[in-house]
Formats: sequence, structure tokens, C-alpha cells
Amino acid sequence: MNIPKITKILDIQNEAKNVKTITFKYPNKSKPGQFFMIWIPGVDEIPMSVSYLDKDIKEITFKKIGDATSALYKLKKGDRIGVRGPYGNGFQPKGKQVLFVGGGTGIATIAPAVEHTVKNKNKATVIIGAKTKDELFFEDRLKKCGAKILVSTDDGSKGFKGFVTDLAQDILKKENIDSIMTCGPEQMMKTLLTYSNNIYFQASLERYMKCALGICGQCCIGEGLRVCMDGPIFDGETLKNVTDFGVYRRDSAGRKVRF
Amino acid sequence: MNIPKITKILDIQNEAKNVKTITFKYPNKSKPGQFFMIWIPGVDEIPMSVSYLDKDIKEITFKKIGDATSALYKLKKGDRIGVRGPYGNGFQPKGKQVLFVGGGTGIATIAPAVEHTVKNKNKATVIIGAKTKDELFFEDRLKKCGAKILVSTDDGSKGFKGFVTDLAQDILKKENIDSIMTCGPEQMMKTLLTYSNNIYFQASLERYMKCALGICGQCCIGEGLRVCMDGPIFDGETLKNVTDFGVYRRDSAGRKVRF
Amino acid sequence: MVLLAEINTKVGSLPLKKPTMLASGIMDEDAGSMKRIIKCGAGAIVTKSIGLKPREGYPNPTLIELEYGILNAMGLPNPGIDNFGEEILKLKKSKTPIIGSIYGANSKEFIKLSQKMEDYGASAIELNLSCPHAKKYGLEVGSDPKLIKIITSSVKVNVNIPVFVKLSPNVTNISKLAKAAESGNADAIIAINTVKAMKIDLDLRRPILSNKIGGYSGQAIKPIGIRCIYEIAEHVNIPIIGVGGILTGEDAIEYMMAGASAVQIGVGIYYRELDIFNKINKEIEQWMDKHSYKKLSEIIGAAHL
Amino acid sequence: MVLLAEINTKVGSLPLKKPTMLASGIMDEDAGSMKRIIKCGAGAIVTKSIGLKPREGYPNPTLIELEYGILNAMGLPNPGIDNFGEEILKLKKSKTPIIGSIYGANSKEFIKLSQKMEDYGASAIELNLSCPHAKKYGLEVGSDPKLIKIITSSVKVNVNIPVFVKLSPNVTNISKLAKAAESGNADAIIAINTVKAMKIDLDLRRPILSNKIGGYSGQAIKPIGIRCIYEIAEHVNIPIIGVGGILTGEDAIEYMMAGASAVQIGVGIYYRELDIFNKINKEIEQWMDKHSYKKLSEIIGAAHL
Ligand SMILES: Cc1cc2nc3c(=O)[nH]c(=O)nc-3n(C[C@H](O)[C@H](O)[C@H](O)COP(=O)(O)OP(=O)(O)OC[C@H]3O[C@@H](n4cnc5c(N)ncnc54)[C@H](O)[C@@H]3O)c2cc1C
Ligand SMILES: Cc1cc2nc3c(=O)[nH]c(=O)nc-3n(C[C@H](O)[C@H](O)[C@H](O)COP(=O)(O)OP(=O)(O)OC[C@H]3O[C@@H](n4cnc5c(N)ncnc54)[C@H](O)[C@@H]3O)c2cc1C
Ligand SMILES: Cc1cc2nc3c(=O)[nH]c(=O)nc-3n(C[C@H](O)[C@H](O)[C@H](O)COP(=O)(O)O)c2cc1C
Ligand SMILES: Cc1cc2nc3c(=O)[nH]c(=O)nc-3n(C[C@H](O)[C@H](O)[C@H](O)COP(=O)(O)O)c2cc1C
Ligand code: FES
Ligand code: FES
Repeated sequence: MNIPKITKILDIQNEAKNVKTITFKYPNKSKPGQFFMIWIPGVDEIPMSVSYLDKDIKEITFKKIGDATSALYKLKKGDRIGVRGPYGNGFQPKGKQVLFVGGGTGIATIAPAVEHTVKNKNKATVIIGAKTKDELFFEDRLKKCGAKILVSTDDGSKGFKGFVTDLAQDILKKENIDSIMTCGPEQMMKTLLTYSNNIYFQASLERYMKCALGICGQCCIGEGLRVCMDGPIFDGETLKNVTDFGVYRRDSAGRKVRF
Repeated sequence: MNIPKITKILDIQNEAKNVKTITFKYPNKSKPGQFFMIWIPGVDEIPMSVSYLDKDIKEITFKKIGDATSALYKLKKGDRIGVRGPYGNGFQPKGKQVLFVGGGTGIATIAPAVEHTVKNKNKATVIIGAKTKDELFFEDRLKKCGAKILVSTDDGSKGFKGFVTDLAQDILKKENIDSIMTCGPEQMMKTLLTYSNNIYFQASLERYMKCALGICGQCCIGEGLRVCMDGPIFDGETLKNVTDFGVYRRDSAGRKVRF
Repeated sequence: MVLLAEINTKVGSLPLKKPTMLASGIMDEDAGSMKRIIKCGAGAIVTKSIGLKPREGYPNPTLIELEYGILNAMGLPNPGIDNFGEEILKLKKSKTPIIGSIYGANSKEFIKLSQKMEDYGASAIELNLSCPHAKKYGLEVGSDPKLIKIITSSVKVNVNIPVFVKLSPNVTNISKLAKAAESGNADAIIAINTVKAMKIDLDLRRPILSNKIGGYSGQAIKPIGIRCIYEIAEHVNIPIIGVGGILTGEDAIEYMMAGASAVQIGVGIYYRELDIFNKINKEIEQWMDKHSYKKLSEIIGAAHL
Repeated sequence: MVLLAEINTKVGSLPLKKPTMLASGIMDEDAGSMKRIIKCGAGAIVTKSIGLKPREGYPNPTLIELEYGILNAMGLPNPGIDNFGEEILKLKKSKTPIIGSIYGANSKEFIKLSQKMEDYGASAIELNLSCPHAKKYGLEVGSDPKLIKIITSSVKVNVNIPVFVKLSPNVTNISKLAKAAESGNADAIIAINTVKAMKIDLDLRRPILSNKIGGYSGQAIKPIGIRCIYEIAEHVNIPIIGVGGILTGEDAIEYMMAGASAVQIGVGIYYRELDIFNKINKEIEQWMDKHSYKKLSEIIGAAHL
């Protein structure tokens, strides 16, 4: 059976403007980069990356953007949600020195991978990018784990002013990076891929998901790559052959929507 | 799944008047006293005790009495039958010295138990009863295994003349029997039970069977004892409380039929 | 641990100490079998479906186990109503309700059969309007709302015990049929009978059951049964009894949340022994305790938002 | 070992190199997915059911895995026929037939959709008259023999490619509907679509799917599908395509013995990966070799005695 397991919200944290973290009990092995389907009964069921994982406890960190995330945003400690998963493949950085680039809520997806990298005695450099200061989160958390943190904001309200990709390009020149792991807006990731040269590259993609089990085809990119199952993380080699990468996604009806 | 497995008839032996043995491949663990459901495609599926068992090969020995057994009787080497099972509990004699009493085709059910008893270094005395000489079978086979064989025929055409139960009563007086194992006409078995005193007693019953899986209730005796599943072998203690034992069976419609 | 939840229920005017009943056609052709099931904790017994005349049923194979359920085409074997009296009479002293299941080809037959069942002492009548594989007696009557209404109402005016109508899932619109039964004054709906299905033997290139087509029961059909109960509950106001693939206490609770006031268990006895009634009763109590329910009435129909 | 059996088949005038087709609604909303499935060995592809207008489908949850199958109520999401052209056009060079599945509320809609599908280059049309959970578009049209006949015949006179009709098992008499399709000049019947079913969450006391009722597919429904194909084959003379719970070569052969000229695979891709088409094709060949069959025509319909 693969149905939502009902669990109570143990804790809720405000992370940034319109961004919250929800903590719940969900004993299950998960890997950084995997995601859950989160059921908000009566509203919707949506994909959410695991933003913190422990044997029994899991967290998701999300931004309020529409119906489902707004309903989730309103929930209180003790309220119940349904969780199924984890789904997808997870990050697999190569080498000793890893560059993480998180744009927007993408940092939520990346955070556990950063911690995992440091724990495994590898070096992690993290670029957190956001439009503005108020939308930044996880800086402290990731500093604490021992990663090197760089911040960029589009408006320069904190850290580097400009595109996160420019900052990344800079780092790539200066440091001896073995892999790049990224999650964020797809055009950002696509730009990053062009900057990556021969460095091992993995990007976590977001597509409209329905089944999350690789059946319905809703989330497919390229030649039938299922983001829910063959992804959500794809390497650079694969993405170079995916003509839709950074170009369009599909909405709930399967119509193309340009980025 | 519990569906008939199709197997080819490897060999056919004539045993006595209207009695044949069919040999077929059926790799499966079976115990003496258990039975199969034998599917004669297009005709019927009927219960048949395993009359010989080996790791890969099994045999059934049957008398032509109606539609299904006649169809079975006509089959040739190489023809296919369906087999499912084994079903039921099997004989479990106690002690060192066992008396086996087989009436009619009942000896087919009993034969493997006799051989098993001897193989386990216990003593087996076997009474084979039939109406007349032509209907006797398995005498040589059981002699060969080392059991002591006694024969009775109703008409005296061979061995003791009279009821097999009388001969049994005689043996029970003379020998130091630990258990009585029997299969044959139910009234014979009932009489034998009254002769058994406190000797451990097991009788193999025949009832109309449909599912053989303990579901349909067709084969029930007493207070819901399923001959297919709780039996076909019941001990004396149980049978003393079964008011229908030796009195009536039920036909395919569930009507009582007196013996 | 003392279990606190109370699992008594009622189906219309028929009170049940336990919500788990024996389904028709399973270990219920003779008094002895039914006694044994009562001892195993069943809250009520439904007899095998009985007709006017004795009927041998189909030749074997009549029942096989598939991967996820049981397939059968017994062909309604039964000793006939006149021979069946003694079986029910033997259960007279039992405090567990005995529900007489009957099948017939028309109202006249159903009336006669139910009157006899009442005379024998049955606590209620179950009209089997849903056998998927018996020509003339099953779906031919059970898929026509008009016939259902006529048969139900004519039985109702001729007996004083409650009359339940058992429906088939092998229809385009089960709630329409349930409404027809309700409008014929049925006291309860029972659903579902088995789902029409088939298994072919590849070696012999033929359907295994002698009747070719059979009825599918067990785990695999539970989601179909739940859907039927849910649909029926949205359309009628009389009690419903749920049956189909119930193997655990949670299965039973799912049926009750869908709208069933009680449940029946058929081939579950194969998967969890005859004692399945006691097991499920206990599992229901434990689940209720764990989730702080005190009475089944808090659960019945709860999934209708 | 060289496999000797030949597993090419044909559905009416449509030849198939392999008998395993992709079922509608599974990995077939865009050209890329369909290409991938073609590489996995499918003998033909059926597209997602496409309607006149884009349709978002129901909110999630839309699909869950039950114990013995998959339950879904997607609600026919699709980009609409006008957006779908480019997907089929991209597959133009493929030698594997692409069958355009369409749904509509009436003949006019079906005609328009099938003409567009033909224009795009589809090899055949599949009329989805059987979605169990889409109001207006599914069973409302698919359970009425008259409507089936009218829709089929009006599509037939308006296109030159073969027209297949996909039927639902959620009806009282599927062979009647198949006959209606035949009398409307359908080139083949496809059965079965999913079986209406439901799963309730006990903690939240509500159906899990947002549409409450869904369609059941996978292993559990295979015996129902086999029965439907067998019944249909007894009543019509046009080819049948079997679908429902096919996971192995033996499952496919069972469907073919019941009367199917080819089979479709849906949620099998979940249980045995996308490569299930190659796997099943090979298993069929191996089984045929072992049992000394040379061609599928020796197997198709073999179980009808
Ligand atoms: C693998 C994966 C991991 C994700 N992880 C996170 C995360 O950690 N934090 C976070 O804030 N967001 C994450 N998202 C995005 C998140 O799922 C959407 O923000 C959310 O679904 C929006 O739902 P809504 O109803 O609030 O918005 P709506 O107003 O319904 O939709 C807004 C947009 O959200 C997207 N969306 C809506 N429903 C779905 C769906 N079922 N599947 C995918 N996208 C959908 C669509 O692009 C849509 O245009 C992830 C998405 C994917 C695919
Ligand atoms: C557990 C068990 C083991 C048996 N072992 C043997 C054996 O080793 N050798 C042997 O010769 N016979 C054995 N029998 C009896 C055998 O099953 C019947 O002789 C056979 O079924 C007769 O079938 P028919 O169609 O030829 O006869 P029919 O003319 O159909 O019936 C004759 C009688 O056979 C019995 N019978 C018919 N069908 C069944 C059925 N499905 N289940 C039970 N009884 C049935 C009935 O009493 C019936 O009155 C066994 C029976 C049981 C229950
Ligand atoms: C062997 C067998 C015989 C049955 N006979 C009857 C019957 O006589 N009358 C009836 O209404 N239902 C009959 N049924 C159907 C069951 O009562 C029940 O509706 C069905 O099996 C689904 O429940 P389950 O999955 O718990 O078995 C029979 C079922 C089986 C398996
Ligand atoms: C997710 C999903 C979507 C489906 N969508 C459609 C559809 O759009 N049109 C259609 O005719 N059938 C649709 N079906 C039904 C399948 O084509 C098929 O008939 C059914 O799933 C049974 O086959 P299976 O057991 O091999 O999956 C869908 C099934 C699933 C599981
Ligand atoms: S969401 Fe259904 S295939 Fe990925
Ligand atoms: S034969 Fe069905 S219960 Fe024994």
C-alpha cells in the first residue's frame, strides 16, 4: 500500500516571509533530496522536499503561494496532515568539495544534503539566493553545521547583489569544486549548468505531480523522464538532452507553460 | 493460489476389478492419509487419497463407480489431469503396534500409512477387507513392505469369510495393539470404534466435497467439523460426539442420505 | 487490558451483540456448522441461500483460490426449504439471530420461502437478489429495480420479521437498486455479493470452474464493496450491512465508516480461520479504544462528509 | 536460446509487431513519454484520453496504491485536442502505431475529436466510453447501448482509420454494450476500463481520493477483465483488446485465450518498471516455445470450448 499516513504536526517554525517549517513524526528512511506528498485533507496533496530528516522526525519547509500552501500555512500544532513517500532519488554529490546553490525555497531541498556532506567530512560551500533579505532562511542552520555560506539577493539587501548564478560563477573560478548541487528556479539552474563546464552537476526539478509513483505521466520531461521517480534530481549530462529544461513546464492539464 | 496444476499421467496400473492406480508427477510434500482434488476436465473434480507418495511422484487408486471415476478410468498414459492439494490432516498412529483396517477402496487411503509405520520401525498389522476376491488389492505391495497382512472377504472367496470387523475384533483380543487406523465404509468404521475400547483410534471419512478449502461447508459433520480440513481423519474421541458418524452423509444438495 | 468500547449494534429493529455476521453460503448449510460459527463469535448467522426445491449445484471445480481472493460458482446447492427446517429448528435455543437467506425466480417463490423461514424461527429474511452465476435466480431478478421493489414489498406484507435485500455489485447503478428495495420497504440492504470473474487454465485452455464464470470474493473486492456501501448510503435511509473482503477489524471499520451498521464475513474464514469473528470483534474494540471511540454509532457512516 | 514463436498480431486491419500496447492514461500525455514507452517494446501506444477543451482534472490525491492494485480518479486531465496535435506530430516518424484516445459528451464532440486525431496522424481512434469517475463523459454515455451505437457509427462515417470502443466493467451486461458497438461498426472492442472502487482513511474518516470514488486497476481486477473479454468474445465477431491487471506474459496469454487479439498494459509499469513491455513480450515468446505454439492465432480465443 502506498497511501497517506496521517500524522500530527509536532511543531511549526517561521523561517522567513511566508515561509514556514512544519515538523512531524514520520519514522521512515529518507535521503536528502527526496520528497513527500503532503495531503492537506479537503484541499490538495502537494510535493514537498524533506528539509530535515532524522530517524523518526521529518520536516518540510515551504512558501505560501497558493491554495494548498496557504492551507498548510494556516495549520496549527496538533493538526493532522497525510504524508506519503519519500519519493525520488536524492542528491549524490561526487568528490570532496561541493558547491550548493539554492534559489528561493530551493534551499529547503538542499539543506539536508549540505548537512550530510559536512557530516561525511567533505567541504560544502553554499550559496543562498533570494529576491530580498526577508526571504532568506536557513543561513544560521547551515552555518552551524560547518558549511561555508554565501548569500546573494537580487536587490542587494543582504550579501552579494545580483544573480546567484553570477556569485556561483565567481566561486567556480576561485575554488576547486568537484560537484555542483542545485535547486531553485529552473532558468537559474539552467544558467548554472552552462557555467558548470565539466564539473559534476545535479539539479532538483519541480514539475506538477499527481501520482508521484511514476504512473500518470504528469511530471514527465524530455523523453519520458519522470521527475517523481527518475528524478527529481537529474545530472547535467541528462539535462543537456532535455529540451524542455529551463524552457517550459506543464500545468495540471498538461499544457506547456513557458518559464 | 490454489488451483489445479495440470500434470500428465505417467503410468496406469490395474489393481482389481474396476480398480486402477494412476501415477503422475506432482512434486509436493504429502502425508499418508491426505488427499488431492483430481480434476477430470469437462467432467468433475473429485477427492482422492494419495495412495503412494514420493518426493516428485504421486499415485491415486480408485474404483470406477460413477461419472468422474469412469472418466478417470478411461484415461490413458499421457492424458492430462488437474491436481490440487494435498488437503487434510493425515494419519497419526500412536505406539509401537498399529492395526490398519481397510474396507473396499479404503485400503488405498491406508497403504501409505502402513508403509510409513513400518519404515519408522513400528509393527503394522493390516486387515484388507472386500466383498469378494476380485476386489482385493495392495496385498502384495503391503506384504513386501514388511507388514503382516490379513484378508477377509464377505463371501469367503479369499481369507477370512465374514466381516472385516469380526476379524479385527479377533486380532484386538490376541495382539497388543496400540492404535487402530481405518478407512472404509462408515458403518464398518463405526462398529470398529465400538470394538476399540480405549485403544487410540483414527478413521478417515469420506464426505461430498466441493471446495476442499474449508469454506463452502459442504463436507461438514457434527458441530461444523470440516472433513476436508479438520479431517478427513478424526480420532475416536471426536467421532463419539459426532451423531451423524455412521448414520448419514449429505449429498451434493446437502440432503441427508442414510448409510 | 480491559477493552472499553462497546461493539453492539443494530440493523433496524434487529439488535446484534457483535457487528460481525456470517455471510451466506459459507459453512451454513447445516445446524452443526452454524453452531460452530456462533461459538467463534459471530453476532448473527446468515444461512446458505435456500430455494423451493433441492438443488445440487454445478459440478466441480466450483471453488478455487486466486492470488488475491476466492472464485466460486457453486450454483446455489441447497437441500430445499422443506429439508432445511430441521437445521434452523436445531438452533432455536441459540441467542444469536439466524437470518434465513432465500432465492427464487419470482415474488410467489420468495413469499413461500420467507413464510417457511419465519415459521422455522428465523430472526430475519435475506433476499438473495444477487447471485452472479445462477441462471434465472440471480442477476436476472436482481438488476431490475421494478422486480426488486415488487419482490421486496410482497415479501414484506407476508412476514413479520425484518426483510433484508442483498444486492450485487455487477450492475451499472447499485444505489438505484437499493432505492428500489427501500421503496419496497426493505428493512436493510446488504452489499455486496461476489463480483463476476473468471480464471482460465493456460495448459488446458479452458475456464477452470465448471460454470466458467464465477463470483470473486476476498481481499481484492474490498475497495469495490466499500464504494458500493458508500454510494448506497448516500441514497437510502435504511441500514446497510457491508460484506466483501473483510479480513481484519480495520476492514470492518472501513465498511462501517462507509455506512454499514454491521458487516458480514465470508471467505475471511479461509484466511484467518473460523475464529476470525472473535479476532475481528477484538480488533474493532482495540481500534476503538486506541482512537477513543465508545460506540459503533460514532463510526457508522462517519466518512460521509 | 533462439525464440521461435512469432508474437505479431493484428487488430482488424491494424497490424502490430508486438501484442502489448500501452493503455490510455499512463505515461502518454506527451510525445517524450510515448517515445520512451515505444523503446520499451510496446506494440502500440494509446494516448491519454483527450477532450475538446483543456481539463485540469481533480485536485490531489488522485492516485494511491492499495494492497492489490491502484486506485485513481485523475478526472481526465488533458491539454485539449488543439494542444495535443504537436505531441502526435512529433511521433510521426515512429513505426509504432499511435492510437488516439478521446472522450466527449456526445457524437458531435466525438466526431470533431476523431477527425483531429486522424489529421494529426493517429493510426486508430479509441473511444473512451468508460471513465468511471468523470461526470458527463464516462459511464453516462458508456452504459447506454443506444448512445454507444450512435457515437460509434457517427465517428465511423467521419474518419478513415479504425475505430475502437473502450468499455467499462461497471455495467450489468458488458456484452450487450459490445454488441451495440459492433452494430455501430466498431473495428474492435477494448475492455476493461477501471472498476469503481473506494478507499477510506480511518484516521480522518474520509475517502482518500478528492473525487471520493475512483477506478481500480492492477492485479486485483484481472479476473474481472478476463471474464469481460470472455463474455464479449461469446457475443461479437470483431477483435477484442484485453486490458486490466496484466503484469506477466501468462496474464497476457490468459487474456488472449479469453479472446483478446492484443493486450494493453497500464499500471503494470509500476509493478515491473517501464520495461514491462519487453519483459512480457519475451515471456509470451518463451511460454509459446515451451508449449509448442508458433503463432498467437493459435492462442487467441482458445478457451472458448
Ligand atoms: C519534488 C518537489 C519538491 C518540492 N519541494 C518544495 C519545498 O520544499 N518547498 C516549497 O515551498 N515548495 C516545494 N515544491 C513546490 C510545491 O509543491 C508547490 O509550491 C505547491 O504545490 C503549490 O501549491 P499551491 O496549491 O499552494 O499553489 P497553486 O496556486 O495551486 O499552484 C501554484 C504553482 O505551484 C505548483 N503546483 C501546484 N500543485 C502542484 C503539484 N501537485 N505538484 C507540483 N507543483 C504544483 C504549480 O507550478 C503551480 O503553478 C516542490 C515541488 C516539487 C515537484
Ligand atoms: C477424502 C476422500 C478421499 C477419497 N479417496 C478415494 C480413493 O482413494 N479412492 C476412491 O476410489 N475413492 C475415494 N474417494 C471417493 C471418491 O471421491 C468418489 O468415489 C468419487 O467422487 C465418485 O465420483 P463419481 O463421479 O465417479 O461418482 P458419482 O456417481 O458422481 O457419485 C457416486 C458417489 O461418490 C461420491 N462423490 C461424488 N462426488 C464426490 C465429491 N466431489 N466428493 C466426495 N464424494 C463424492 C458420492 O458419495 C456419490 O454418491 C474419496 C473421497 C473422499 C471424500
Ligand atoms: C462459496 C461461497 C458461496 C456463497 N454462497 C452464497 C449464497 O448462497 N447466497 C448469497 O447471498 N451469497 C453467497 N456468497 C457470497 C457471500 O455471501 C459474500 O457476499 C461474498 O463472498 C463476499 O464476501 P467475502 O469477500 O467476505 O467472502 C457465497 C460466497 C462464497 C465464497
Ligand atoms: C492513472 C490512470 C489514468 C487512466 N486514464 C485513462 C484515460 O484517460 N482513458 C482511458 O480510457 N483509460 C484510462 N485509464 C484506464 C487504463 O487505461 C486501463 O483501462 C486500466 O488501468 C486497467 O488496466 P491496468 O490494470 O493494466 O492498469 C487510466 C488508468 C490509470 C491507472
Ligand atoms: S507524478 Fe505521476 S508520473 Fe510523476
Ligand atoms: S468441501 Fe468445502 S468445506 Fe469441505
